[in-house]
Amino acid sequence: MSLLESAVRFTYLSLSIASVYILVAVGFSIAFGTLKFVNMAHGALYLFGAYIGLFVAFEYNVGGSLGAYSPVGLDLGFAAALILVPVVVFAIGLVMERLIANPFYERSLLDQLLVTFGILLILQEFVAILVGRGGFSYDRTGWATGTIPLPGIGTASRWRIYVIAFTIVLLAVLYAFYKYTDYGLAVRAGTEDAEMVQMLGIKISRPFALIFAIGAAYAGLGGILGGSLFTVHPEIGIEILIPALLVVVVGGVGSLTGTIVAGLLLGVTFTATTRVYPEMATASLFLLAIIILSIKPTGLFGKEEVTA
Amino acid sequence: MTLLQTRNLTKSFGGLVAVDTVEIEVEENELVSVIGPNGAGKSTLINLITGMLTPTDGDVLYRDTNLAGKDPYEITQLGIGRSFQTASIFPELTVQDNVDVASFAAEQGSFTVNFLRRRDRYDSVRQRTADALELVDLEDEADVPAASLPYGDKRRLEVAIGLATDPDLLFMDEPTAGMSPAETEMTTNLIERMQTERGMTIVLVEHDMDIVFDVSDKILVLHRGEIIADGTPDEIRNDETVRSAYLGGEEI
Amino acid sequence: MSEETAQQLTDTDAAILSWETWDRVKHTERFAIVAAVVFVALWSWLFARAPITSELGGYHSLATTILIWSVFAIGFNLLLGQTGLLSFGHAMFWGGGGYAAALVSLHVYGDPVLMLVVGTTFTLLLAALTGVIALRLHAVYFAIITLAMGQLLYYLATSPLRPITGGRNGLTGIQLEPIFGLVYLGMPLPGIFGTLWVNYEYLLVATVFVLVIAFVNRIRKSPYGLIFRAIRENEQRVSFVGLNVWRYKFAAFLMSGGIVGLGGSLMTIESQFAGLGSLYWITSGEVVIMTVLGGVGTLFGPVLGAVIFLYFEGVVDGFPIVGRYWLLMLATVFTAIVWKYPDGLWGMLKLIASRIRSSVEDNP
Amino acid sequence: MGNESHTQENGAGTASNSRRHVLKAIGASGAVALAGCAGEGNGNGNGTGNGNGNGADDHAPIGNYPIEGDTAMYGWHGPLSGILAPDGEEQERGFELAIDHLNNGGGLVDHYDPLSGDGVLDYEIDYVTGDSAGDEETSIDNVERMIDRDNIQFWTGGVSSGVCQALQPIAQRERVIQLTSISHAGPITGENCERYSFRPSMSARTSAEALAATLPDLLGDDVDFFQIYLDYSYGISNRDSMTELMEGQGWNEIGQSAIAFGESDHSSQIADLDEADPDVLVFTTFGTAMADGISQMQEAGVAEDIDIVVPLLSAFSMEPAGGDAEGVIGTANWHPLRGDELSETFVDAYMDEYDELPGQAAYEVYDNVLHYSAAVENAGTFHPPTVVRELEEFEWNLAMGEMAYRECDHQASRPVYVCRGVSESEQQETGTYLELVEEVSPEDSSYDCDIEPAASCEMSEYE
Amino acid sequence: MSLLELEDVHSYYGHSHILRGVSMEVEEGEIVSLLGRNGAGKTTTLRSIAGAEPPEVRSGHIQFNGTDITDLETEDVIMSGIAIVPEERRLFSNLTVEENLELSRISQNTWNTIRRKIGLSDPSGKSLDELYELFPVLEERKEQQAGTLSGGEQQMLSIARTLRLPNVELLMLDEPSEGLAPQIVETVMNAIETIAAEGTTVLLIEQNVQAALELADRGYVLDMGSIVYEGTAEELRNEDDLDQYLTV
Repeated sequence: MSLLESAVRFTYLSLSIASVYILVAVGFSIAFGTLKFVNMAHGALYLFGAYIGLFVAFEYNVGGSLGAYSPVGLDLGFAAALILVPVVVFAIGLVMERLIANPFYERSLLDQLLVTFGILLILQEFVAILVGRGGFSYDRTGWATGTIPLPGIGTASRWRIYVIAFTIVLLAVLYAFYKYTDYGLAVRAGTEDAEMVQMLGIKISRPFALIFAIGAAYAGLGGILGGSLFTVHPEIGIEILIPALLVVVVGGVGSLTGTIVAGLLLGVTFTATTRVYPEMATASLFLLAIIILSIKPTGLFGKEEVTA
Repeated sequence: MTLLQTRNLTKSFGGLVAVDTVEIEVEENELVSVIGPNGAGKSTLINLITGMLTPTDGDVLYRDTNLAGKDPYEITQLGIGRSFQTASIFPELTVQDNVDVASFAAEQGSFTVNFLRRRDRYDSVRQRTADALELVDLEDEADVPAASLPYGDKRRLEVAIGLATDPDLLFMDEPTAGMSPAETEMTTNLIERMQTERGMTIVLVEHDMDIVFDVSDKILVLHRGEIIADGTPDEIRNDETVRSAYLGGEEI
Repeated sequence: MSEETAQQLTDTDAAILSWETWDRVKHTERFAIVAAVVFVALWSWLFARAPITSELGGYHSLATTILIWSVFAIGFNLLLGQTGLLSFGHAMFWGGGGYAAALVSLHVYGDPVLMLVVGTTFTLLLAALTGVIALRLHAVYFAIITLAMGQLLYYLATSPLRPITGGRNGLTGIQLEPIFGLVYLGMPLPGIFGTLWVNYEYLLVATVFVLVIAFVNRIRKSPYGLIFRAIRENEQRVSFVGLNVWRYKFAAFLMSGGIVGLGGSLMTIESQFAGLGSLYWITSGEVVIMTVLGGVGTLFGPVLGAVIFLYFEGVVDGFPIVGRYWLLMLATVFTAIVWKYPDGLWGMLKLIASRIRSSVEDNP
Repeated sequence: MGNESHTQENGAGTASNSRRHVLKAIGASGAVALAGCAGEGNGNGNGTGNGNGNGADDHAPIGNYPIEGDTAMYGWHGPLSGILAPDGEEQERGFELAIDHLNNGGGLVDHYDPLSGDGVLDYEIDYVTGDSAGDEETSIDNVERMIDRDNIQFWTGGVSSGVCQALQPIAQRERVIQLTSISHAGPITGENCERYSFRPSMSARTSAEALAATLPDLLGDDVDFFQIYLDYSYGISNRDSMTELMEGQGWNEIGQSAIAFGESDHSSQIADLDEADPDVLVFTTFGTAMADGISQMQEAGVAEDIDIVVPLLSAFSMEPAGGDAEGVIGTANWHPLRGDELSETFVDAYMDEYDELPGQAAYEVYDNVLHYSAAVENAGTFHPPTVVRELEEFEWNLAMGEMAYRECDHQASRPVYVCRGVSESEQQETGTYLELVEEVSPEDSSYDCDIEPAASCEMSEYE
Repeated sequence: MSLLELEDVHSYYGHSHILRGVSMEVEEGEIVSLLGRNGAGKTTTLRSIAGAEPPEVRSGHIQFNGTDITDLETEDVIMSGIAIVPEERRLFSNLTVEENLELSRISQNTWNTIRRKIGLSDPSGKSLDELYELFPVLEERKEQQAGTLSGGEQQMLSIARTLRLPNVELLMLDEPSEGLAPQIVETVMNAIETIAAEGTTVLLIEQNVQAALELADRGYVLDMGSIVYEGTAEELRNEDDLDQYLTV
């Protein structure tokens, strides 16, 4: 394999991993930075995204209490899942903001963290009870499998390229939301000074709920993309939470740029370590986080520590 | 003898110069008040001297020690105490425990290895706490959780904590804000007693001009980060620059 | 308090008849120790063998395991409950102590006391190293960096250090020698002692448990206890009364790590195994759940939390049908407790007790 | 599950526990002194002494022997949560079915002479189960509970090799017999072997021997192969066995790449694989990791012209992989469509009860319960050392074919079933993920006691 | 009927009793000044009116335009026609000048926003052009981040953004002259005068007594959480006793 092809492969592998991290971390970071809400249950949104996508797109024989009704699923195809999942998880996000986040905005970070961690466990167990603890993997139809020829270089994995492109589009949409819409403007202002936004006559709870739900929808999409790259089982919500948390704090809480940069950094580190020292691939993420936080305790783009 | 001296003390936040080449001197056993309109830089000045902020430029000399760059606990151990503008107390601890924290710091320094010694065996600490509580007249509330005190009492507790650190020089940031007239008067008396009976040097930041003009030996007027006047209460009362800084130029 | 006498402690009639006596006694140091001794003396028997209570399905080795995890939770709580620092990486001390104890028994000598000493010493060193870095951060950042450190150690133990740690398989074949060459831990105790405590192993665990309670209780009553709580409530003010906050936090971190390491070494002695699971972050999460469930900042709350958690994991787990849902049930209880009773079950019990008491006092 | 029993003889726990620990500590000589102690314990138990209990045979108390009352407890312990759960759930069903047949007749019990269908010896059999969650610490706690509180005579079940190895010392320490299942790592019947632990299922080496005997016929003689393996004892055992035995067949290993345990991203190993460009990939992994790996290979377009061999194939890997695993070759302990009469009997009984086709996991545990019970019947006692000695020369021939334990390492010499993954539509149709390709005889799948891993086995004591 | 009416308002910060029975009125078209030293309760009065929390208004009533607004949420108070220029300006420093202004266009209610956009709107606030005409310096800086403005520019922006709110009948300013150079103070005061001249009622909270009374029609003096004096600007200027409440 040519050096160039290796480099290309390295790039799309890093980026596709970074994509999943970023999509999940973005919503967590928004909730943390803007609403001052630590939401461990964010992992459940990834879990829901992956499972809902799975059962929208295909049919499966399942275990758990739904096992008797096997096969379960709508079998609408992968593209339908990509459209439906964000809508459904968005709605779940709205409910979560109302029922879980809202009563806890005034409580301490520690209480928030613990309660949402408990909720994550509850939701995970519900999924396991419904469809069993076994794993599933996404089938991919023709348009998503195989390779794309890169003239003069070689080939690249088609699906990984799609994942990256899809993530870039989603991030652009998020950026446009922040930059060009009234609600985005209100959220940016509200991040700085929520009370002042209210003093301009804006019911800040609405844009906040909206951005929370958008973050949820992104985690749900992360669930489909991550689910399609890896397998889907009830513990993926808790598993993705750790790299997502690392991305958030390494990037700096509340900074969209920070989240993206940290996601890329972790993606590249992971891929690079996998090449030279695969046993330490995951460990390298933790090492990187320790080093960066020791040098800059607020993360790369963090302005201040969120205490309270 | 000069106890505290700042040289060229400057602090800027981004483009804003909050404290601009300030030079002050505080003599031993003097009561100095710092006044000035909102946003004049009074709090920043105190924060610079007591180590909460690091100066952008300049030095703070205390008995020939340069305080710039030292941590708050080191500065406190050198004998500079401080009470805060908002009641900075330990809400879930009892009143006695609140003051005990400071008494331990005064008795045994910034850190000791005594985690196996019961704290009710430290008579000197108890004595120091009792003295401080007596001074602020809170001895009857010793076993009450601090959070349940009325606001004025919290402020007095705050002062008691400052006192128990055994300072030679005490910075007091608006000690009477939010107090009733009676409490204010008590606090004023307390400040005077600290100066006369304990020989403490006191730097007072205060908005209540009655108190300032009543108790101060010297008044410093800060306006937009600079010292614009410096003198006895009478000198300040008649200073035109001061009046205009406060009132906008014209006598009412 | 110096006048407290054994009379007051044993004279339970007086304690019950007079609230004043009770209020005075319950906060004394000796009361805590006596309570701990009475608890461990009866615990295994009540849990595993007594008529009626053992019908709940307890068994002796779980009783022992619960005491060991209680040591873990008490040590963890010394940091979280006293100074307010939430560590999500305390498994590194638990597992670190466990591995150190296992290694000394495999390569040097398997005297349980030596294992405890080496395990605890190693953990203290580990805490010193990690504390220097982690204590610069606050709140969620502190939680994350401790999580990262714990996970780093976990992955190091998994692969690069496999020759030492045994990797995924852990360390097996740990042989215990008699303590000081005299007493085998597996040796049964005679007569009534056998009925109560079964064997010397339980006696060792119970002794460590009581010592840890006494130690932590003493810390709480020392200047450190006061300063730790002051740091939790208002760190800035503590430094402005002239105390070196960093050093006190470091001391709390060391003591907490050391106790947890002691517990981890004990676990190795009990299970004769040291494995990666003990270093995994889920273990850190479990001790957080236990401590918070029981009652953050209380002396006995973490013990209560450990009892409940391990009862669910070890007994409810085996129940027909509902057993499958033990984690769901536990997570639900946990969430509800944090939601409604931030002071945990211990706090809830105290609240209920004080309500009952005030109603009793109102209607004599 | 409704008939699970958890009622225990109160008071007996102390005595039995003491017995075990004292025996471990001071050896057999102390046991005599303790017999009286045990007797005291019985006094406040339920008191319904049984003729087959203390009095019937003259063995000293050891482990959970003697049994008090007229019920003997069996244990199953395996993963009901975590990624290994699909096999664990099957095992638990097989286990419960076996207990039912032991007590009430039916299934293979009716076709196996030593067993009566009316309990074992004169005891009725009751059982307990526990969820290992695939985690070593949890497993130790659970098995201690089953031994200590529930007084099990033996236990079986499990999937993870790590869990299995953590439990082996407990079997030895407590003198309670463990029959492993599925766990494939070499050291279980190698350096980690214990007197009280037996492996009726395949080892990595057994599988490799069987594959070496069949793969050249299936995939060709002059083959370049590459290995991707899970970097822990299961993966390493398989890797070493495959390297040695396939090279012995004239195959040529052209590279290796390790996957860290718990890692679901295989992109880097796939890159290595792509660069090496072999004919065959030996992919030693399990669970969702296998599904991840295969789906990622397909996605990267490297799987098309490479044959994939996964040495151990079972539900926990095949279920998540779905149709992706079509064509993957590997070994299994048993196959439901093997076609012999006994397999069909079992399949029928299982289908009656659970309305689905059993996999190897279900049968293996079923078989373990039966052949352990048969050994007890032959020995005439539950006395653990006696039963161990019986098992060490035990031979049986049920649905898996000719089986026999070896005394040297407690590994069973046994047939191995080489299987291949089928397409998703066939899965739906037949109800099984695998088709049977070839049955390899015990002679062709066994290895001598003086080669690894058996050579490293130093067997521990009986009492 | 007065435009704004406070009737025996008691407000608390936690346990601290800050406003101890404040009663005052602002008539339509007036400029009223609320004077008092730091800590007297001026800002607490403003926050009580605005429905901001803290403080908690435990007793008393606040009426605006005949409606009781005591328990309304802040955004509803604003939408009923009260605009606030808070102490220390509280601009969104990472947003550009224009974005700061645009924020005021978004109302609490999405449907209102849509209605205004399609021309069915209620009388709206000033357009950007009108604002830039009033404060030309803001147009020059419109792409700049608000945090980079000078103090005077920031104050103008803080006032300008309230003018973009729809329906402002009462403008409340909290120490608009704080920390500003005298000539800038004058510019700011002139702007307030212009706004008042267009018919907006103004409630001005000031420490700068001189500047405040030059502008105001009437004034209240607040001390220790109670109104201790009220009168016309003229009366206040001539009242010597007030010194003790206001300054050195």
